[in-house]
Amino acid sequence: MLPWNYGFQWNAGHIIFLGAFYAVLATVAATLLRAGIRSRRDLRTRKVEHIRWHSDFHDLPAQDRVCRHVLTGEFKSRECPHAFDCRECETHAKLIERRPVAEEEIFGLVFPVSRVEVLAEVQAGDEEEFFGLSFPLNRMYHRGHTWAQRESDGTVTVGLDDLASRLIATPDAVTLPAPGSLLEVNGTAFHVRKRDADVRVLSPVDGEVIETGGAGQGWYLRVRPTANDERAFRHLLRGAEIRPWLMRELERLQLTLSAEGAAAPALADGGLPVADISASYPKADWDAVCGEMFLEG
Amino acid sequence: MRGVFPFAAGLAIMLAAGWVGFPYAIYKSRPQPVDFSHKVHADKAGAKCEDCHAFRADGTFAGEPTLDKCSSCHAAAMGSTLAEKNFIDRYVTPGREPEWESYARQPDNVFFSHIAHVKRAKIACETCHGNHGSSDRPRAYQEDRLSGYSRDIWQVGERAKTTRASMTMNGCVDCHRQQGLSQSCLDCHK
Amino acid sequence: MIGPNKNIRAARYGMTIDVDRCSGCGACMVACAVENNVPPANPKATDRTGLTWIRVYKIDNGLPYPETRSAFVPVLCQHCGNETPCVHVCPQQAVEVDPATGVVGEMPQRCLGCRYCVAACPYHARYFNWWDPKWPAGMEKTLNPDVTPRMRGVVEKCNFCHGRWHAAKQQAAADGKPDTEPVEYTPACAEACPTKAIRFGDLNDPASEPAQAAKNGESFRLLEKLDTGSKIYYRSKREWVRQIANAPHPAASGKESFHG
Amino acid sequence: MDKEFIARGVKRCSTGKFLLWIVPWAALLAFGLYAAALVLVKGLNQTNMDNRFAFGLWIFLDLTVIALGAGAFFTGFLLYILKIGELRAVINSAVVIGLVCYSGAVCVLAVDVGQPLRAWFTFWYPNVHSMLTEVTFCISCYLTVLAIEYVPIVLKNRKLREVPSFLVFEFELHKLIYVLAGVGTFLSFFHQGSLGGLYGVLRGRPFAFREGLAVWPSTFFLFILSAAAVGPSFVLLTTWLVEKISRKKLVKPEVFGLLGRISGLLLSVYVIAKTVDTLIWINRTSPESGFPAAQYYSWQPFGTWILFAEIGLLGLVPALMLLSPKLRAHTGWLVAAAAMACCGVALNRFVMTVQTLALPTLAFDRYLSYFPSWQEVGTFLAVVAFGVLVYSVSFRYFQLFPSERELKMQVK
Amino acid sequence: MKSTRRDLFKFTGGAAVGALLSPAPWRLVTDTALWSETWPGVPRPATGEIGAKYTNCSMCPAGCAVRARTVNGQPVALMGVAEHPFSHGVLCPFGLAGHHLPYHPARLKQGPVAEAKAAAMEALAKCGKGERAAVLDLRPGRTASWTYRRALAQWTDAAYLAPPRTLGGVVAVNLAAAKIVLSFGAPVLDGWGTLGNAIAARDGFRLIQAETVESRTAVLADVWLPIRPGSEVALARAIAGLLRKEDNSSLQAAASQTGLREEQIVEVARELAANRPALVLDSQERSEILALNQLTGSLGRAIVTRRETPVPDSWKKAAAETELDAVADRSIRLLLIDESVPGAYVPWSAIERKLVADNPVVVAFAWSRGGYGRHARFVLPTAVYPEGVDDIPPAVDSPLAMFRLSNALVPAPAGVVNPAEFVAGLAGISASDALRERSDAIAKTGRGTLFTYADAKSARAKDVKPDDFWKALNQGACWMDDPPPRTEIPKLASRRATAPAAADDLPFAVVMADAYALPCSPILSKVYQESNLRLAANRAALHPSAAGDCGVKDGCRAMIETRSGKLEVLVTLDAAVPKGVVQLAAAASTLELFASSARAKVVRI
Repeated sequence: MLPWNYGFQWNAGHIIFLGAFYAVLATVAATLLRAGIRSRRDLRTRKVEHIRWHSDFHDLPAQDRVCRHVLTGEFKSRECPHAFDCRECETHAKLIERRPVAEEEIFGLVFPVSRVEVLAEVQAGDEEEFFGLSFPLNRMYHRGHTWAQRESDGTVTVGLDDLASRLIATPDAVTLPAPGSLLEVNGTAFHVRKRDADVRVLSPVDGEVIETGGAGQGWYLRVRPTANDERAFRHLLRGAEIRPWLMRELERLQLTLSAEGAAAPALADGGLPVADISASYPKADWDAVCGEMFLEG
Repeated sequence: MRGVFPFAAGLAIMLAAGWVGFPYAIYKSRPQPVDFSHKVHADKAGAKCEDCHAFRADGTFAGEPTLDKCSSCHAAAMGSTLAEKNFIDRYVTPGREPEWESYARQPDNVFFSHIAHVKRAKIACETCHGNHGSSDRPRAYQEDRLSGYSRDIWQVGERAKTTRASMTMNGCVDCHRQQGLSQSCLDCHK
Repeated sequence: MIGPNKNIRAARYGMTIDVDRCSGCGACMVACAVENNVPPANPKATDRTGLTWIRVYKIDNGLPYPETRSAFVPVLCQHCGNETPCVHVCPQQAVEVDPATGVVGEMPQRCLGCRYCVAACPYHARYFNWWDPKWPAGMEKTLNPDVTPRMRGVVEKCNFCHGRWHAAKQQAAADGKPDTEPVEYTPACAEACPTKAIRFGDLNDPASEPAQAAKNGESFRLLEKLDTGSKIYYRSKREWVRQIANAPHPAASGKESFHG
Repeated sequence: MDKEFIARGVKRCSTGKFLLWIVPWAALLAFGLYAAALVLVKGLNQTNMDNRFAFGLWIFLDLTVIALGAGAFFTGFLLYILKIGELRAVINSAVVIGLVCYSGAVCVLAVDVGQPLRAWFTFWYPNVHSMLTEVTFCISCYLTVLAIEYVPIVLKNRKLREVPSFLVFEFELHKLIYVLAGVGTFLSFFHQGSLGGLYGVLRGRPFAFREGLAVWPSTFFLFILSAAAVGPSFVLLTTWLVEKISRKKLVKPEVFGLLGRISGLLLSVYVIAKTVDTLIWINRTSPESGFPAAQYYSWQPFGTWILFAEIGLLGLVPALMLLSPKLRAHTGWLVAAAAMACCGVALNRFVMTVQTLALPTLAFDRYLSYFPSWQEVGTFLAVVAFGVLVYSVSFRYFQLFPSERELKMQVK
Repeated sequence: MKSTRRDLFKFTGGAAVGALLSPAPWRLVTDTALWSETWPGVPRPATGEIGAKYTNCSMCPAGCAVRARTVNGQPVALMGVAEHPFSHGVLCPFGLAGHHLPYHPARLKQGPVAEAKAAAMEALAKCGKGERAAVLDLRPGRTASWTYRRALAQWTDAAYLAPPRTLGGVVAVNLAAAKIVLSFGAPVLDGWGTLGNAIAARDGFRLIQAETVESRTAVLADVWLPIRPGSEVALARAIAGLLRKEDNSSLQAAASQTGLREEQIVEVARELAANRPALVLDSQERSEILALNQLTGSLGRAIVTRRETPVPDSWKKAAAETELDAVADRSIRLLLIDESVPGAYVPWSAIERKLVADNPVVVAFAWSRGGYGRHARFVLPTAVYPEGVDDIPPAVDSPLAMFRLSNALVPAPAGVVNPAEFVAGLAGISASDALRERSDAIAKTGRGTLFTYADAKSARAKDVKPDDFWKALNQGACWMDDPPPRTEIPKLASRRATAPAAADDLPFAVVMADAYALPCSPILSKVYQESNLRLAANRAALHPSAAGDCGVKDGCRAMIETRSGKLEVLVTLDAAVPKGVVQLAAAASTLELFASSARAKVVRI
């Protein structure tokens, strides 16, 4: 085994055999070491949230990983290569360039920032209904069912969208982040507990929490975004994308509900989702349902 | 700093235990039956090792001399030291053989032919046994609790101070290799 | 192992066994056990789990009574000299052929008891210590100091009484002889054989009895065709006895043809 | 009560029901451990092995189990090196099976040797020419690799991954897993082979002895082939079993088909190679060493039927079944074929170990038979129980079949 | 600062690394491996000065010369004395392991000596009026035997009983002179007479072995006559007839009885006639068979009269040797059995018939359990070879008188008694230095030569001073008589033929394999158990097909049933045993079974 051991000889047999053995040991050790060092670095650079989302995303079934442009029918099929972070996606960028049509539909997003307040008052109280769910168009939606609204003071409000709040209805417990804590896109925004479901609500934006709204004001966070230019929100769904996306989500919800052993009532066939979905499916494995809808592993 | 401390603590403790505590734990030591001085006997009884540690006719090595060899001089007390008195009372008078502990005793399964190494290969006793022959008092015999091997087999303790020759198998093999002699197991194992 | 240095004349110890002289008394087996500290059998031991470095088999010509004729064949380690089957299988160098003597040596203290060598030996000359060695109270006083008893769970086998070989070498050293010539000695079985059917000697020495016998036309070796280079030459005037040099014959071996 | 440990969205039976399943296996394991302890304390006289039957049930078990465990390395190889993505659905399961098989084999080996305290000599004073040395080195290394490959599976557990460092480590290690897969493939290749070599080199046993390339007898390569062939089959078989027992859809039918096809291809290659090898052996190798091959089969019960059963009934037939798309499409046939293939390899290992030792070599030898003692059987059962336990726990708490969740959606 | 679980992990990690960097774990791994070399149960042989001691083996009547290899005086191996003129350095497997006997598990170490003495005295007092004391001496001719006879002479019609024998007393065999040896089952090359002498003489004679099963002797014989069990006498008659050239009427009958072809018998007779002297031996010494020797001219040449080894004149008043049958039934009140040295076995059933009905006193002197101890009221432990000091009378194949001692190589345990001195004590005579007296008596005659083992030298007895003579004998030597001045033709005692076996319908004839009744060294497990080379006392050999008929398989247990009892055995299959025959080892247990008739049936258990 070692040159100074009894019986060791410097001949081909020993050299090849033990050489291979030590090579294997070295490789295995190196691999472990590399993984160790990398994970240490990740912990240092606070990439935990990022990694969690990535490994969750990696585990999502293929059809849940589709690109937003498949929803709008621009593509037949495309799997999102960026884990739903369109900010670094060239394809997305190009597509937006190619479709100025978006301008009419998508309110003022292409407008200079100076006109934001105008918009704000234009859309005050302006509601949009999709399948009986309200999805105000001045909000931008994350595929984990949160919305982000850019306020005039440059902060961003983050909250649960209507479908999400109907899944949660009145939560059993909510843990909001302390003001000053940092959020990152696809990272955890806050935790909601409903029945046996412990939901990590994914954050739509990067930024620092400056204020949180409690039970009274319908759970929301005020966030000072790290970057407030349009690019910073490019990954969020809006306008024309909402309908097809929501349609798909409702299908998924129905599938999940039925899969989780709930007698599936007509849901997407025009029938409006009730205010508290969970209440009408007492048997369903709510943990699974929420996991599915909130894109958690 | 604070992060490293527990690790360092554990490291230090085990290192200390392993290097300092363990040798005490693993060896049990026994004193020699008689407070024997090689030095004195070298002057009085015989200068050469063979004078007492003799070979038999069939070439086997007798090892420690038997009592009759001692009592040829020590029939009665020579000198008035306590050690001498003990020796006479405990062994010579009742005619009991002193149960010497031989430091260099090899394990049971080793066949070591002294005569082949001393007479044929002309290796001096000191080469392996060091200056044991001129020691003044016998040091305690240390035995490995588990294997029952004498501590001197390993290149440590008193022997190490005066000789480099190891008494482990590797020691034997190295020399045999250099000399181009047989190194088959059964050459030295029985 | 690296060979001994050049000016040492290597020996090739071997045996010739005259089957026609063997009375099957078992003296060799007893002498061997006494010499090599092989323990008495555990009460549960059988001829399949016993320890006898040399074992005498009773064979017959396969004819029905009264034409049956028997012979006794002592089988010990054949000390194969050609790609020794048991040597290269041992995972930890516990088995080796001593280039100085041609003896296939086995180190029980190095053995881990995997029994691969036992499976490898076509002569079934290797024995495993299935039980702890046990001597009746007081009988350990009669053990031979020149051979260490083996412990449970290791393989052991004939090594041509290396204890006696050591003694012979020691004596040679005492007589001031050089180490370059092989020593002459006799293993216990050869010494004890009442009819002197077992003769031991150096095959490299043309004058030795085994070397002579090897040339003899009535000599044969077990499983000659395996070409293991066995150093044990058997001898018989009887044709049917010489057949045991060959592989077993299904027809013959179908029925019980020998004790044990 | 252990719900938070169970992956989200997958159904598992209640804790009570799970315990009910575990307990009998645990009992069996305990019994087996007792038997093994007897052997370790009192010595190998507790077995029915003897100087002629130096190897017995255990070596047969080791060879078989390791052949079946080959699914781990081979699936890994196909997935990570040849990038056959569909196999992601079974890789975790395959790894667990591999781990179970190899650790079981190693434990049994530790009981099988007479002086376990000295087993490390093999590493310290290796005889590099011995096939057993090769086996020992490779198996111990590969077991380490498997253990490491098992780590991500464990760390992915829903509860554990809440610990950030675990989560991160799992993520990073998984990225490098292809390295381990490569190493595993290399190691498995050699020890599957050397297990074959183990008997192929026994020139003293003409029944087992084979000629070969360089230092390796033909059995070396045959064992690699057969193991690679039967590995996927065994994965298929176990997956199917688990589906039946847990009454769930775990992998897409296509995956079954794929496994079957791979198995079939390799098995047919193996059968051809084995046939050629056997012919060479019968007509040259064996006669040259003085043993007319016909005689081996004249000692009952080992007639020539065993040869045909091994190569034909349990070799060629399943190979053809697995190759025909029509039969493959039908789960029943597929599983049956896989099972036959596994039995075929098991029989091959049996012939190599037990029949080899039962046959006489000396002219005046007797044909011997051997039947394992209850201690041997007990130890054997311990390995089985150990395997079932590890697998059950893994199945309950870890994601052995990643596509289970989406399949759950699809069934509706 | 409070320590978290994290810290604990770190600490453990550090500890682990520290441990690995210290010698402790590595040394422990090594040490456990080294410990396994000498772990409990593996004995360590004592080392020390290698020496040699000499003696004569007293395990059987042959008394072969022995050289013992000793370590610090303790014998560790036995071998023959190569230069010995008679035993030629040969030892049998039993002799080779003789030095183990003192440690035999069945060894007797103490017994009720005082009680036995008292009971014996009391019994002696009751003797007279038809009741008598008797000594059964299993190996007559020893100095101890003389002591018994002298002691018995002190009492009224006390009987000195010895196993009946034709050859071996005053009539001895000279193998060297024989041209042919026709042996009816006598194991000429395997325990009959002196092994070394037989093998040395073997080249000089042609060996014809007539017996049912091919014994070791038969294997080495020139001719093996496989005859049916119990047909020996018929064969002998036929041969006699042919030799007398008068009638070969019995030839045909013999052929049919023995199962031989007539030509075979004729051929044997022709050979016997052609090569004289032709020695005829019989394992049971039946008169009809031994009588053949008169026709083959071996009387006076191959069968000679041996001179008595000299004894002091003062011993001449000694009881005569009587055969057991000659003693009246129910007449022995005190029976002393000396089985301290193995000898011929007399079935207990035969002995018991002679004992008085109301509690006879039977004292057995034995070194081991088993043997007659099972029947005796008192069993007194004796020294065993190589502990005891005793002489060994010349063996049956020694034409010359001999005197050699079996010296003590190891001290006997404290509790043992010397049978001869015990008996002498009862009779009130002194026998403590009988051996010395006899040694002097021999030396005084000046006859013969003294061969000393240590230096392998012979000296004329008349040149050796009595003291040196005695000393030499005690250090391993052998006195051999000169050839007698004139050969006198010996008379073969004609004993009445043993009653023919009671008609018996049991299917199997029983044949005894080599007869070693007493326990031998445990190491003989090599030949009895670890290779079934010899048939152990608990085994029975059958022909495979015969075994098939009674539904027993190799290695399975079976019951051997005879008219006089049953015995559980392990079955061994042996194609060399004819159908209709079961072969057993002639141990005490088996011999008892077949005292009356030698037929049995085998029943599977």
